[in-house]
Amino acid sequence: MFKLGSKLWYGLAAFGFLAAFVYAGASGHHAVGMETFVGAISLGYKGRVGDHLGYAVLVSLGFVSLFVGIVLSALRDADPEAAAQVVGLDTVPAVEAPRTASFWPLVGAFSLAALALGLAVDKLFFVVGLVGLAITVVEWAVRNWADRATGDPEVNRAIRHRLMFPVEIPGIALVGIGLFVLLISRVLLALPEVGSSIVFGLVPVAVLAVGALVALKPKVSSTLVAVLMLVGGMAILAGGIAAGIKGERKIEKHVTQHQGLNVQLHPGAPQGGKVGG
Amino acid sequence: MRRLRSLTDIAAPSTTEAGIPVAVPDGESHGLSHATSTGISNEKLAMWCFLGSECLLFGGLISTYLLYKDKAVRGPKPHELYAIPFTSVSSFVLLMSSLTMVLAVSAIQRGDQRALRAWIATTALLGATFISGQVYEFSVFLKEGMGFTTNAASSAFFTLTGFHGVHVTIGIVMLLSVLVLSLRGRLPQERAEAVEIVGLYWHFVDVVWILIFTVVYLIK
Amino acid sequence: MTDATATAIPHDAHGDVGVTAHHTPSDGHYVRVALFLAVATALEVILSYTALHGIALLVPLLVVMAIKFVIVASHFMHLRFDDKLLSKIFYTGLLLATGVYIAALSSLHVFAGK
Amino acid sequence: MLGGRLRRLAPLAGAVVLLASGCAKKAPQTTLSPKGPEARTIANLINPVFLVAGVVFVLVLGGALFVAIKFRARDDDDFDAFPAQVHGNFKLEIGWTIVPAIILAVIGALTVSTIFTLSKKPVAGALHVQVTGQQWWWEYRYDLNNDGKFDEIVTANDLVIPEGRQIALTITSRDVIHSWWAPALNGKKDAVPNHRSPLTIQADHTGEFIGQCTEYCGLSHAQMRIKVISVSADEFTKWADNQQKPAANPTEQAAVEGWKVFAGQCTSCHRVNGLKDPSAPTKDFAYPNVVNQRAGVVPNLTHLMSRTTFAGATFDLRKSDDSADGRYCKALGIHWADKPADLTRCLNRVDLEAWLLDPPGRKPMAPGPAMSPASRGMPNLHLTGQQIDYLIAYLSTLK
Amino acid sequence: MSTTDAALPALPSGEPPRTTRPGGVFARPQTDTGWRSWVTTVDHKKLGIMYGTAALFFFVIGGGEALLIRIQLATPNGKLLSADLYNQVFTMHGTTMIFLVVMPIGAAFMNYLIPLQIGARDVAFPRLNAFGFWCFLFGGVMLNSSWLLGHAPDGGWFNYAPNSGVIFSPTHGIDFWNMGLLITGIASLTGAINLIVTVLNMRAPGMTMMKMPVFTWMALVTQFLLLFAIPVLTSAQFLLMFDRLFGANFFKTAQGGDPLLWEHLFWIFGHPEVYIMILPAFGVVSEIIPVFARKPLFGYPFMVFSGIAIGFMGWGVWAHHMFASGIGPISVAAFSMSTMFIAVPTGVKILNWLATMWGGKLKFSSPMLFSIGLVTMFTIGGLSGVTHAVAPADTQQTDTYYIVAHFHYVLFGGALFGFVGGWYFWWPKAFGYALNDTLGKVHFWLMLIGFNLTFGPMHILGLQGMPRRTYTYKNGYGFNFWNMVSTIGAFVITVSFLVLAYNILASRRKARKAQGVGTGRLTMAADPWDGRSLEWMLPSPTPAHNFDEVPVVRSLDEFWHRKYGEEEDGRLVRIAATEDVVQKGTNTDVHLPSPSYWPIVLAFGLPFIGYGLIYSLWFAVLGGICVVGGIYGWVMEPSVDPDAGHHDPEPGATEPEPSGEAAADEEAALVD
Ligand code: HEA
Ligand code: HEA
Ligand code: HEC
Ligand code: CUA
Ligand SMILES: [Cu+2]
Repeated sequence: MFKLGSKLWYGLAAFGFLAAFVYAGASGHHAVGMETFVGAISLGYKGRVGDHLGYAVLVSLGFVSLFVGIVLSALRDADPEAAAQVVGLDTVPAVEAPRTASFWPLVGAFSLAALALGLAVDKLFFVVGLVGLAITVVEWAVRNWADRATGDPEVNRAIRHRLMFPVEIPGIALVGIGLFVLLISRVLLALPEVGSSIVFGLVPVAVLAVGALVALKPKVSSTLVAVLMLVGGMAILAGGIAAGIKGERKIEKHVTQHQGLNVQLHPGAPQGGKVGG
Repeated sequence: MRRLRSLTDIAAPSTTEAGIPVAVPDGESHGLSHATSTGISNEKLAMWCFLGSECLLFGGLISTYLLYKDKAVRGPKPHELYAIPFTSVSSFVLLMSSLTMVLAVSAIQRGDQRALRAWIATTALLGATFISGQVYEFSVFLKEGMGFTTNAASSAFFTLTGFHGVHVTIGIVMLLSVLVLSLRGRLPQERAEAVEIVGLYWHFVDVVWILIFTVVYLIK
Repeated sequence: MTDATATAIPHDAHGDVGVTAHHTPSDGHYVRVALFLAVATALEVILSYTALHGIALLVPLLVVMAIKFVIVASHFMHLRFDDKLLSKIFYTGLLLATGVYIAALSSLHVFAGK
Repeated sequence: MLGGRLRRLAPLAGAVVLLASGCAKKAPQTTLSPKGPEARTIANLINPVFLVAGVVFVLVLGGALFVAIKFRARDDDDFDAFPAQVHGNFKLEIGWTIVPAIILAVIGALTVSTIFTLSKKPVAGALHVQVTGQQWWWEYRYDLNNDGKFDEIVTANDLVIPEGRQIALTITSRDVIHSWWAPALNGKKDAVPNHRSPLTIQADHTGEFIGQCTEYCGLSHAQMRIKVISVSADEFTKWADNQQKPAANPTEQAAVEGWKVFAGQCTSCHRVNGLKDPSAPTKDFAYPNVVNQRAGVVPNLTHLMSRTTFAGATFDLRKSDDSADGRYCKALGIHWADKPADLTRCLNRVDLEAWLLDPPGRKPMAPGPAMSPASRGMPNLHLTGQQIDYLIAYLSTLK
Repeated sequence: MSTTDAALPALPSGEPPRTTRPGGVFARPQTDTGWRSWVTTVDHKKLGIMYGTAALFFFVIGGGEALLIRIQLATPNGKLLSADLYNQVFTMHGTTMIFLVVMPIGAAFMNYLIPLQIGARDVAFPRLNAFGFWCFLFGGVMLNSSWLLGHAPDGGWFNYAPNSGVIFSPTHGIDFWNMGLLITGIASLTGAINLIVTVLNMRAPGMTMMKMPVFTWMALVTQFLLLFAIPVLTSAQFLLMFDRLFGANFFKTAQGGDPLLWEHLFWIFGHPEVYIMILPAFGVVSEIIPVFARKPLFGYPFMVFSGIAIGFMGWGVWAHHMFASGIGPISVAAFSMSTMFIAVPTGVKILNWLATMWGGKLKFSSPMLFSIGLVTMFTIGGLSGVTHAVAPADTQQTDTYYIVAHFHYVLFGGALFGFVGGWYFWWPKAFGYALNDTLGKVHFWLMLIGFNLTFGPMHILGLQGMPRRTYTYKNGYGFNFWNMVSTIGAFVITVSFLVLAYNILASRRKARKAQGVGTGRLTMAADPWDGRSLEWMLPSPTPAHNFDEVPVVRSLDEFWHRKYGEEEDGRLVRIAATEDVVQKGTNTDVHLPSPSYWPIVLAFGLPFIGYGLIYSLWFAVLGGICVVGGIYGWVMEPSVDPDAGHHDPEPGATEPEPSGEAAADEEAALVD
């Protein structure tokens, strides 16, 4: 049902709306609050919207994309039989190499839109868009190529993995570590000094406890594990975001007395009375 | 035939060649490690050589720190800023990760995949926790006015602990790779040594921290 | 250097207490080692908070540190249970590092006046 | 084959002959003719070592030659008749482990005792001088009253010392590592920034001793020379008294013009002790407060004319550049300590003018973008010929 | 490479299987001819040859730089080079000769010979080996690219701080030096690990440590030195890099930085480094001399243990490069003593070589001449070394041409003489034809004379006080004559190497004609010199799989003892014809590690990270992707392509059975 083409459009639509929403708030000069929220949701009918032109363009983007997506879906996008019907062929064209579900179009659409948005709003969006686009191009290309490589989906998947895992595994691992580290360190920074040590001690204890539970009690159901992990993940995420909003605790600049090094300084430090250097 | 087999092999890895009864290069030797002249597998011997070599790398950085720890023309010196309780927790975290690492090795040696995964994941998370602590510590130091370029002592401090942090991070990536392999069923009991070798690296990173903690943090 | 021949001799442990190359210690053993290490670390921290200073602080700290180091290396890293060749290689590196760097630092007067 | 071997030895044989002849005149920087106790101590150590090395050299090379000739396979030999298969000889090998060890132990003992002899603290009556290397010249500061402060005399290029008296040098650097070396007096000592290294020298007699910076220190490492001038105690006192005087205001018209140029162009770096303001000749000159790392760490010019060389002892300040002894003006037949005033007539104007016209063109330097902290050396100030004439007139008053 | 003509089985999807490899990317390289075979090879022999070729290429560059130096210094006030250019030229000359010539020539010999001498199929980690080579090559190319990118390094080969800091060396030259050598350092480190494991683990049955050829022993010691010395340089280089690129304060003296830290770190590496350069050459001549003296090596155990002793003692002497730096009399005395005593084990080697020749039946073929050249010329250099070790004397000698004379005598007169002898010796084994002996002798005599003309006078110049690293000197210091002699000598050396170049081409042409093979493969007798160690058992050139059948070793000089027996009185008798004991090289059953793209991909990324750090981080991103992708691609790739030509299955062996849980080799190399 959801085939390649329509997905791209749905993605673009979703992004258009989201971007419009963000843009509405970001481009205003007022503090972001209920007003902006309502404004963005109500198409400016109620509440406040910042820059109207940009907002309108993005919302339109959303609507148009949504429309095209629906049309494509209705026309059974990329279905060979449908295609055959449309073109009026008697036989269905040869089966294409089997394809696996792909969410890359979605990501690509988001990235593209972020790119566009970035040009208007913030460099960050631009960079995110660029990176997203690059990833999409590579991943999508590889996948499409791999999907057609042989007639055997097993083999195709293997090929894809062989090419992409070398990049994906470390990439994802690094992003994961980065995220984890970022969140936890935000939490620690937000807490008072003693608190941070305590929380810092609690995290490993919790990790250890869960790890030990899973490892030592083979009876523990995988659902429980999944739930625990989910809860843990959510807790870290929430904590990190909350801490990020709250901001860091106040850290004083350290003042030091320097007796001065017994170093002969570089630019002709005065060396005594009688002789000018 | 030949070409296709390669592809199916990737999908369902299977083949190992019957061993030649002498030492053979590279991965070919796995499972045949007793065919080496010393009885130690190539990979393990290589890892130990590497660790021996790392001693001199870290030695150089630790010495640099010792030489410079009191050399600060401006800004605070590292040891004026240390929060020992916090760093003690860091040490504890890393120590415990060594424990979970060794338990992971022990698990795969028993063939207990579930425990293996649990312990590996725990180790990786503990490692990440350690890094979080380090990032936190660095941020605080920065706020307190001691950055990488502030003075000779601070440069030496950040370089040493930063190098260690990078080692830990590489270790985590290795652990996560092991985890993925295990989840994909590519890490049977016979391959326990692969985990053991990753473990060696991990423990080494821990051992270096033992040095850093005492020499850099505790000794003023 | 070991003088091993290529004819695979199963390398038995070298008379170590009840463990051989093929029978690594139990998990309980590891947990006990870890506990010991944790206690040693705590001891170090406590030491650093005592009134001790100078050489009186330095020596115990360094001793505990060395003990911790060796324990991790020999138990967690299995040096005790593995072929001695591995220990030789690793400790050669370690001792070389200790030697040259201490010599260099003393020639830079790092230890003077302390 | 033999011919080749002999031919190979020929240059070495020649070397020995040349070394023996020493030839200090032709080789002013030679390490082989010590002119002071420290250098002699070293020579007394190295000569026997050279001898031992020579003997080993002859034995090993001679041995190789002997073996090669004696045991060479002759064409008519039956190649399947093998020589006796000797696998080794434990006693012999232990022997040639121990014998060199003993020889070296002896050399080692001598070496160690010499090391400690040479690093003895200077005697009480020693003259203390601080030697500061910088790119690419040497600054000398004297501590005449022995108060630990090197503030009585500051000069450059020529290190003037009294003969027969021990000089305690403290060697350091302001930028990179240099090495101070006057081979006739002592071995080298590196000038390491943030380190102050002692070195004692002593000249047996009056005379000039040539040396050079020997630690690679960038562009003009080759032009960072050293000249030690040993003079009699009297002469030294005269010299020292003169050096401690501030500069007087110039009187001649050209020199006054030069003074103005100097105050305007040169004082952002150079210092002249007692310099007055040309527009208000009784007021002390207020040095411009420029942001320049090199300000004040370039040669002090107060007594420029009393020196025999300039710019890192690269150029002679006296016309008599073919004379090995720069203290005399050959053209006039006068001695600088007697009639310093007349020396201006003996000034090597050619090189000095060329220097002022384009310093980096005369000596490789990297003055860098105007006054930047990375500036190393003296920049081209684009002086006109007229300005240079005036400047030289002024500089000539700095006696 | 045999292909099967069995019918292709259908795929699960029912689609007929394709006969082409999908896309090509996954096709593991399989050729063993053509340029691609060189790019993707993991064969230690090919890599050895590549190391040698690249080193020769760099030798021409470094030699050209030497000639520039010599022309500049031929007369006083030389005008060929400016001070700035001269500084770059001597820096690059020293750096090139040491890191890109002598070390890799050593690596070439070790790569080629170690597996052969211990009876192994390849090194322990063939892909790592390939990776090492590419790191070396790309690092060297990156270093030299600085010539084209504005300014070459100008800090001298030991690059003392703070002269190498941004303030005093503001161009990117030093950054190139740093990055380039960090990358070649990776090559050395991986090579060290690889070869250590190879020697310890891959020995043929019966080959105990004390039955290994001396060359292999010296290589082992060398690799241990590399293993422990490289990281010291690496740490110093990181400090300098952080200083220059990220504003750290390690060597900024105004911030309290200590220039002596660099000196210590550099020389802690630097002195073991000089033994890294000489020990392989010692190993080479220890192989050559017995063959041409027709006697076993005198005192094998002493040779081995003196090598080990040199290796260990080499760690305790580094500060002899700092005698003038003001490190204080106690340090000076200690290092002075320790330095002198290195002459003891070295002397043992020299005298044992002479004793090997003593009573022998010396045949002066080219390899032997060069070996004797090493024994004598190195002794000269060693003796001047001992005169430096006398610290007070060294304060007169250091940084003069006397030092330049010393290290050229040990490096050129020692290492290079040995290596050139090794080329003549093993050339047939590697390339299937021998170099012309007469031309070889011409080469030797020209080189010996030119060498002594060039560097002999430098002793005199140094003692007369000529400082090194000066782009010019004045009239009137007595430097003129000997400098001119030295320059003439340098040209004689150049001619001698042109003779070698001619010899290589002419001998090959002649062999081609004689064998009538056109551009095809040359072959020749397995054992042209009546050799002693296992490599002479193999056909020349060595077949890809080395040994048809791994030999079981019973004694030192195993191959020799298969040919000759020793009677009671020590007289030799032939017990087998050479043809009967050499292998035919016809075995096709051998399963070899497969070629791979990943090593070169991975290594290719490294210089980009280097350029990135210097110019723009975007390059570094590219490089990083190469590196990370390379690592994982490598890890996931089986070291042996299951797909590669198995040739025929071993007689009796069945096709490998797919066993469900057996792991793929893919992760085998997780850590290699
Ligand atoms: C292959 C490289 C190599 C080798 C093997 C050596 C070997 C030795 N080197 Fe050398 N050295 C260098 C390469 C090498 N060196 C380089 C490149 C530099 C300069 C770096 C730079 O500044 O750019 C240098 C510099 C250098 C210095 C510093 C000089 C200075 O800058 O002031 C010193 C000081 O002690 C020294 C000493 C020695 C000694 C004692 C040996 C000994 O190992 C020699 C031992 C051998 C013998 C002595 C000969 C044989 C022995 C006998 C026949 C027995 C009988 C002998 C006696 C009883 C004496 N070397
Ligand atoms: C193995 C090392 C090695 C080798 C082989 C050489 C070889 C030579 N070296 Fe080098 N040298 C060093 C290592 C080496 N050098 C080091 C480490 C330094 C210190 C650097 C520093 O201070 O930082 C140094 C410094 C150095 C100096 C001192 C520079 C100074 O301090 O200012 C000089 C001066 O004459 C010199 C000369 C030569 C000469 C003439 C050769 C000749 O033997 C070269 C002969 C070779 C060739 C000419 C190439 C082969 C020729 C062909 C293949 C023919 C075709 C090619 C052409 C026609 C170009 N070298
Ligand atoms: C940017 C700084 C700078 C300025 C401005 C400058 N100089 Fe210099 N000068 C130097 C430095 C540095 C040296 C030492 C160069 C060397 O020998 O390497 C030097 C050397 C000299 C010397 C040689 C001194 C000696 O004893 O070796 C003379 C004479 C001299 N300068 C004259 C002048 C005059 C006249 C002017 C003005 C017209 C001037 N300088 C302007 C930096 C400067
Ligand atoms: Cu100053 Cu060289
Ligand atoms: Cu050395």
